[in-house]
Amino acid sequence: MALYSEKVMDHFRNPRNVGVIEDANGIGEVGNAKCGDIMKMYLKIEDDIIKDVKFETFGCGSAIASSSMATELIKGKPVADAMKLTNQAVAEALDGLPDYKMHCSVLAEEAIKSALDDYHKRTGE
Amino acid sequence: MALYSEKVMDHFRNPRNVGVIEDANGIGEVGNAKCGDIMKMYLKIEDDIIKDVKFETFGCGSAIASSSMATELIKGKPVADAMKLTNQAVAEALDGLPDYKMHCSVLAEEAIKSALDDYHKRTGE
Amino acid sequence: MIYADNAATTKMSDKAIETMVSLMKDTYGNPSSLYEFGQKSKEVLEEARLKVANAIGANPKEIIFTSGGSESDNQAINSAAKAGEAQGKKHIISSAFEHHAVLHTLNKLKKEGFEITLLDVHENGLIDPKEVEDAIREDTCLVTIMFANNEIGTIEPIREIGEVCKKHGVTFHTDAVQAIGHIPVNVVDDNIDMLSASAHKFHGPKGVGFLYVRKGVKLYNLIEGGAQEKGKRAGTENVPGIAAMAVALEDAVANLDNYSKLVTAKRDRLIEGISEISHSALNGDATKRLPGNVNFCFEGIEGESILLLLDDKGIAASSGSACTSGSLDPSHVLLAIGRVHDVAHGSLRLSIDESTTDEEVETIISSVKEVVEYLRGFSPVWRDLISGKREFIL
Amino acid sequence: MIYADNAATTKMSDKAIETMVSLMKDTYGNPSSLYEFGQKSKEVLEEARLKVANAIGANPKEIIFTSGGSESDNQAINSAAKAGEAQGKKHIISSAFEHHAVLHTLNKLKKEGFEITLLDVHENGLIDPKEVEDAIREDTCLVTIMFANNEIGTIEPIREIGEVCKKHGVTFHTDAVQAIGHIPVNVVDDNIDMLSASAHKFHGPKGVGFLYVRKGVKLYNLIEGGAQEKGKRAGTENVPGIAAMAVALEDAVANLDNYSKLVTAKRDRLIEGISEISHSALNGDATKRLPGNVNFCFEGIEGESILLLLDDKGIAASSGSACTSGSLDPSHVLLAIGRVHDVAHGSLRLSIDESTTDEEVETIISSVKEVVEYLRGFSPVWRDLISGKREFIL
Ligand SMILES: Cc1ncc(COP(=O)(O)O)c(C=O)c1O
Ligand SMILES: Cc1ncc(COP(=O)(O)O)c(C=O)c1O
Repeated sequence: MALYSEKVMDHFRNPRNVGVIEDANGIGEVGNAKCGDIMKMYLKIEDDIIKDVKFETFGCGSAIASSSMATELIKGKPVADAMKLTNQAVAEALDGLPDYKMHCSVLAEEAIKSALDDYHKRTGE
Repeated sequence: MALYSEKVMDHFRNPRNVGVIEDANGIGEVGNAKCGDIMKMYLKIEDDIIKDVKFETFGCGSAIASSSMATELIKGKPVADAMKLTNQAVAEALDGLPDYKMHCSVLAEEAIKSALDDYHKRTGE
Repeated sequence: MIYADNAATTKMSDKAIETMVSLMKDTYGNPSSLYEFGQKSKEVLEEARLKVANAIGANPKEIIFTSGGSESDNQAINSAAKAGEAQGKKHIISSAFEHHAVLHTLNKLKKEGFEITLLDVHENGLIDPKEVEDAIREDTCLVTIMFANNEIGTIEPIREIGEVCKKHGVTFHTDAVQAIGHIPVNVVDDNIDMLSASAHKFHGPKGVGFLYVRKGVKLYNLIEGGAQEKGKRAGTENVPGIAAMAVALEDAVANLDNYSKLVTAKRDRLIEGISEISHSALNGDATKRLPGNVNFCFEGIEGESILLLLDDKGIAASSGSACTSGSLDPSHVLLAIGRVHDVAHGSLRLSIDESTTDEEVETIISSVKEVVEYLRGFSPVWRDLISGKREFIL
Repeated sequence: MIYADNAATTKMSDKAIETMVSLMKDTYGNPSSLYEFGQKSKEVLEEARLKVANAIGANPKEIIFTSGGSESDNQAINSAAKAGEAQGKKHIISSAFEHHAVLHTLNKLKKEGFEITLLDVHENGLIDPKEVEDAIREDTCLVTIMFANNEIGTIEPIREIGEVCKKHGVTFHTDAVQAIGHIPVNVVDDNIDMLSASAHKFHGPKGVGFLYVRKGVKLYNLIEGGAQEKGKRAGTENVPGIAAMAVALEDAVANLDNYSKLVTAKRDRLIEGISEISHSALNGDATKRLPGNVNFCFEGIEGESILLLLDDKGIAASSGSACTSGSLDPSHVLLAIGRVHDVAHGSLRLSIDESTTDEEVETIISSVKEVVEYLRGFSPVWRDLISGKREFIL
């Protein structure tokens, strides 16, 4: 019984879509350092499709894994689909998170939503 | 660290002077079954000398050993010496008793004293 | 040595020792640590919890590991008292012959303003569930009755007592230290809310035990600190000891039927043989008793001297509870079943197990006979009894 | 595996394991039993008590065996509180960075009407004896200050604090769980009234500890029941565990000088190497600290992810107290020495011992550097720090 599932550890060890998108048209940052978790999401949206997504995360193993998984779940998807992303979906895709780490998946959902909000604001919708 | 000294165990296992003196001229009984210890001493005194002494004891290991040792300490001694027997002397002769078993040596002293009293009463002194 | 003091403590099973040693050597990580090496310990810990839970029909989440039976008893009773006090309920029902871990805790609570009713255990050492029901009041917060008595081995009607408590909504704790691993126990069928157990009584290690607390029953800490055991019992977990306990319990429970048949037969032969001694009496009900427990009173002699002479003959036995030896008072258990002081002083407990051979049983019988006869031979009390100066009680 | 979490728990010494196994197999008698086989256990128990007493300059009669550091802390503090309450004294002085076994017990007492003063531990993690003196009042019944901190390893001026307490007639307890076996402790010279220790912190078994209580200091039970430990701690004694603890402690204390020299050198090399990481800071005084303790904060990253990556590299380390991992709050110890939340989250504790090789030390240093750099590489906080959007704290 490891602390985390294999999936969590895989996404923690080899996080997908790490980094910055210089010409992102949707950026969101949630959490705060005081609580020990900050997630920043960069979106490149074209024709209502999430062409690219990258993240930066300050946080624990499950925060990093949740960010990574969240980007995978929305990459290449229509914005409308990304809007429907839930923290449960993130946690499930990771084969579960310990109860006291569920807030990490919540943060990932919020980071995506925040970046999408930013995109909508920028595009004036 | 056995519970009792070798001496105690020796006197418990092979008590000296066990039994009854049919023509005793001094008999003493102390203690009560309720408290778990009864000692009975039989003395045969001639010319102020304790010619013979025997005991019966209902009680724990140290009660039996204390009775046995007490009889040894007074056997063949003048009555005056026997009167001076102390519980400390009994306990010391046994190479000591656990604190919570010291009352057994007290009982032995009292049993001897009680038998001597009886002798004195009988002889009208 | 013929070891006939299994009620005091048991020899660890080989499997329990092996489990313990292997974990001490290779799995010493702290189960609260994040790294794999610590999580391996956590895994062992949770496996042990599952085994323990299965052994008594509980859910693993309902098991708290402790340092033994005394701690479990203290935590259960103090906790129920605290929960009761919060609701203005300060009455506790127990029995007169509980273990000191229970009685002394109740005494402490008494000083703190709780009212304690100690039920009669009758001559046969059995509590009447009807009397439990009669004793329950509006302000009763706890009934604590032992599953089996440690001195005279009587098995209480726990299921019925539990039923009564359930009916009246009163928390029911049972000190099952002597029962677990020796007779079937199922916390659901037996209507138990809290249960205490100690590993060294069923061939597990010393210094390890557990407390079962039914889901929904409020538990307060006895030991505050780290978040171990879901915050209910602080202290770095004794993983090797806990795992060894679980293994020992698993084996004991798997073997219960066999154990019961084998040991009961030997017990009954012991009772039969020793009963031949005149003016002796079995303490506690003859059939509603633990498979391995034999307890007698012998008139006219005292218990310690019996033990020491049996020890000389290579037999390890006890007179009443091991914890109270060294005390001058006769056993509170024997007094509770109505034995008068004189007789209560002359008691002998033999607690055998599966490893006791038939030959050993016969040796015990003949040795006890010899020792009793020898001691009566120079007992002034016995002399008075046989000469008619004193009346026989037994 | 490079084990660098000795402050959480240690590997048992071979001698401790051997002692334990041999006793579990051959000396399982109950020390409270009369027969020779039980008295043999009693002998082992008292030998262990003597060894433990010798190791801290106490009298064997002043040693009570418990199930570990948490139990010892709970008993000592609750006992002093009870004794204080009896005299109308309900004020206790402690520090802000005690172990939870102390702090949670104090919290419980607070709810029961005690007033608790938690002293500042300052930036370097050291308590000022003068401030202890200033805090003492007419109604102070206890000062409880840890000997060495479990997270940042600072060693408190115990002798001076003890002196102050003595002067004012206030009972002084110290949680010496991290100190015993690691640095010299002498209860007489150090003016200590009560002291808690736990075997698994000095290569002894888990689930065993002791409490030193100076002659004349009143002790109340935490666990009521049998007459074991002079009636001060009920429960069948874990003789094998206790003897193994005594052996481990004896060896640790005999080897203290050597240990201190060897381990301190390795610790200082670790500190030196890790300090090369920019925007990092050692937590706790650099010299008044346990020989094996290294604790750093790294800006811009979070502790758990450091640990997991170190674990991948085969290094077992900790972030704050093992007991509190799983919690979301940063360590109360780091907050107590003034680290702000942001920085306190990014902490790493390495606790080494004699068996840690120089090669392992270098591996740790390079691994920590790699991991910190890697995590900072995609930390939005770090990005803000280096881009000047956020100000560096360290
Ligand atoms: C300073 C301190 N006090 C108390 C304890 C509690 O000890 P144990 O876990 O053995 O009960 C620990 C260790 O966890 C500690 O480091
Ligand atoms: C019925 C009963 N309860 C409680 C205990 C206490 O268990 P421990 O000594 O393991 O704490 C015992 C054994 O001594 C017992 O027989």
